[in-house]
Order: sequence, then structure tokens, then C-alpha cells
Amino acid sequence: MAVRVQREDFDPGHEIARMGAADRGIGAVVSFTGLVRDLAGEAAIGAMTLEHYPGMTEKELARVEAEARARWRLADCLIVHRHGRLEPGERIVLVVTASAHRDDAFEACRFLIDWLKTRAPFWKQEETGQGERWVAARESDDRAAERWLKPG
Amino acid sequence: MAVRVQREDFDPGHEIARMGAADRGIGAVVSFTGLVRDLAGEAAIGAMTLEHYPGMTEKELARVEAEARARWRLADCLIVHRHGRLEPGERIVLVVTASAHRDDAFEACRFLIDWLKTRAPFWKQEETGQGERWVAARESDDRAAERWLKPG
Amino acid sequence: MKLLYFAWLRQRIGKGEEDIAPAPPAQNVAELIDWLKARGPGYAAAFADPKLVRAAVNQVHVKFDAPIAAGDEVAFFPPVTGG
Amino acid sequence: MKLLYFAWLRQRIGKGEEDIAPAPPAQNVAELIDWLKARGPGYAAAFADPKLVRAAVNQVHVKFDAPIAAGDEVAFFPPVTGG
Repeated sequence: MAVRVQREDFDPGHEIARMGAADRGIGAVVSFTGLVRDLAGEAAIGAMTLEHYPGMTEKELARVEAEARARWRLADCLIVHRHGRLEPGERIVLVVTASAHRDDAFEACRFLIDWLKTRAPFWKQEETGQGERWVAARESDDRAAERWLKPG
Repeated sequence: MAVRVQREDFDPGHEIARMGAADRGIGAVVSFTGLVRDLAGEAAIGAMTLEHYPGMTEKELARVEAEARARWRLADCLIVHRHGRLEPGERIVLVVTASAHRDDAFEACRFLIDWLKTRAPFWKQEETGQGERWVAARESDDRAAERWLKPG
Repeated sequence: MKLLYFAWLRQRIGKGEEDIAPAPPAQNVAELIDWLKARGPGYAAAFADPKLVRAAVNQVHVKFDAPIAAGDEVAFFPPVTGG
Repeated sequence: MKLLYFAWLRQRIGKGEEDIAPAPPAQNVAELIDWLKARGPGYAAAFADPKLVRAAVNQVHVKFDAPIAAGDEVAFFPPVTGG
């Protein structure tokens, strides 16, 4: 169970292998890796900079992670989120969940990424040919997070 | 887009990195790694042997993969399934999906593992303290696969 | 006709595959099962409860009313448990 | 009271944080926004459309009716766009 906020890159394979090896009761490890795309809407992206709120970020991610552990049977879970300047193709965020069965691992992983997209205090500024611009929050992200508010 | 059936282990991190690096339009890579558990029901498992139907296995996995590509917008996807004798903690199966957005990657990854569990001709024989036994198909796997038959 | 048996069907029948020529007098999978059950106690044990058996013809999952022909590859196995 | 500004609010206001002592005469976040808007054109621009602004008190997301006190850390930012 861990949350990390860092400038440095991370290694999804290392985290998946470490998590799977920790406990012989684990049957399923699910991972989500988010990458910088070179197309956001119509404009080509040169790079983006992720600003965050040090202190609050870690707290929100820990809160989201505790919520996932309360809702699903998880043997382990991990959130790693980078900040700073990132170029297209670079990894931004990693969520890994491990459980005895795939249902819990899939649901919790999806919950974590949906929820952190609307709760974790990160802001993306994109560098385009027309200058820099702040990325607006997507309504689809709000809807994705809201479905976890409904029972069942 | 690939399907592999092999005795050898695989490297989830390598596959995730390779897939994410292939296309700058990819924003989401989701992976599922299935591991041998040491507890199946109540009995402790020494190891298991996965028997399969060479020829048909590859065809079924390719069919399942084509179905996923038809239903979701995927930049890439991969299924690797091992056969032979495996010990607790060893990796059995890997599904990796890549897409511009996480919705498609998550849904397709979940579909692929649900579907291959009821379509791909593999049979597990477990070695327990009481001897060897064939694992019975789980009704929950049938239900998981059936939900993909419903529209929406 | 090439027949394949997997998992506990293979164990009960005592072999993983066999070629039967001339092809058995069976128009579909259900008739083939009935013909096989009469071949000996191993076959009878393997097909004792057909609800536990699945079939594929030429490497495609089929139901027991699927037609079969002389050159087909017909496989019998329990419900799959991979992944 | 410690105030923090992020993303385009930080750019419009021209700084990322400031300490205001004595604390502003505001009972809740909404009153604090009104007080800040009167401080200058940068603040007025940052808070021109409060619907685009989110707030946290002591690093917890809050609504604009949340009470605030002198020792609090209050942050203003656009809707988050991480992940």
C-alpha cells in the first residue's frame, strides 16, 4: 500500500513483479499506465508540465487509496504520479492493484484512476505551436468518477 | 496485435513499455497478469499443470482478440498464455491493451480475460496433498463472460 | 476422422488422440458420443455425463447437434479453465 | 492565514502563495473570494468566474460555504486535470 509523487520516471514491470511476488494468495495484478499523448484535441503537443499541490497531493492520493482498500479486497495497491515537465510518450501515472481474484483488482484499479483524476490536485499545462495553455477538466472524467458514488 | 501460447515466462513490464512506446497517440495502457495461487478453495496447491489444445488455442485467442478490436478503439493488444507445469507465484497469463483513452483500454482488457477464460481451450490440473485433481470450471467465469453478450 | 481427448477425458479413455477409419457412422457430435460409449469402459466413463463434456469440430466450439463428416477433427474436453 | 494559488489562478494573481496577517475579515471561502477580488485587477481576473475555481482548506477539498479561521491554509485552483 503506497502512494508516491515524484519527478522521476517509474517502472511498471518492476512494480507489477514486486507486487505479484509478495503474497502467494495473489491471483490477479491489474495495472494502468497513463502516457503523454502528442495530440490533445486538435493541437499537437510539444510537451506538458504537471503542477501539483505538495502535501495535499499525497494526502488525497492516500485518501483515495484507503477508500479503494475499504471497498475491495486488495492484497496490495500502488499509485505513482509524476509532476514536472513531460514529453509525449512519457509515463505520467501508474496504478497497480493486486487481489486474489480479478474482479477486485480490475474494479479497484478503475476506481483509483477515475477518482484521482477528479480529486488529486494536479494541473496540466500543454505546450502547443500556439503557445502554452492550461488543460480544462473533462466532463467525462467527472462522470467517470461519479459512477463510483452510486451503490453497487 | 498478437497472441502467444508458450511454456516460457513473459515480462509484463517489457510488453507494457513496448506497447506504450509504439504510438504517440496512446494515452492508456492496461494490463492484467494472472498468477498461480497457492490456495484454491481449501487445499494447498503444490503446483499446477496447464494442458491445452495446440492449434485451437491460438485460433480461439486470435478470435477473441479480433472481437475486442472490433468492439473498442485499440491501438494495440496482446495476449500471452503459458502452458505446462507452473508453481505458486508464477505468471500464467498476460493481457495488455493500449488505447488513446482509458475507457477502451480497461473495457477491452476485462473483456479479453473474461472471454478467454470461457473460450480458450486450457485445462488446469492441480497438485495437492491429496493427489492431483482437475480444476472445475467456475460458474462465476461463465457469468463474467456472459455479461459481454448483453448490449451496452 | 481424427478424434482428440483432453484433461480427464484423455485420462479415462487412456489416449489423447486416435484416427478412426472408416469414419464412425455418426451424423453429428451426439451420435458420435453414443458410438464411442459403446467402444469400451474407458469411453463409457469419459462420456457418462455428457453435460460435463464440451466439443469442438475442426477447432471451433460446437454444440452436440453439430454435423460431422469423415475428414473432420473432433475434440472432446471438459469446460475450459485457463487464465 | 496562508493562501495558495495554482495553475492559471497563480499566473493571474502573479504569485503562488502569500501570508495575510491579520487574517482577512471572512467567515467562509465565499467571503474570502469577495475580499480578494477587491485587492487588485490580478485577483479580480483570477476570481472573475467563481464557477471555474475550486478551493481546499487545510488541504481538504471544500465548498465555498466552508468556514475558515485565522490559522488556516486556504488554496484556490481550477478543476484538477491529473492522471
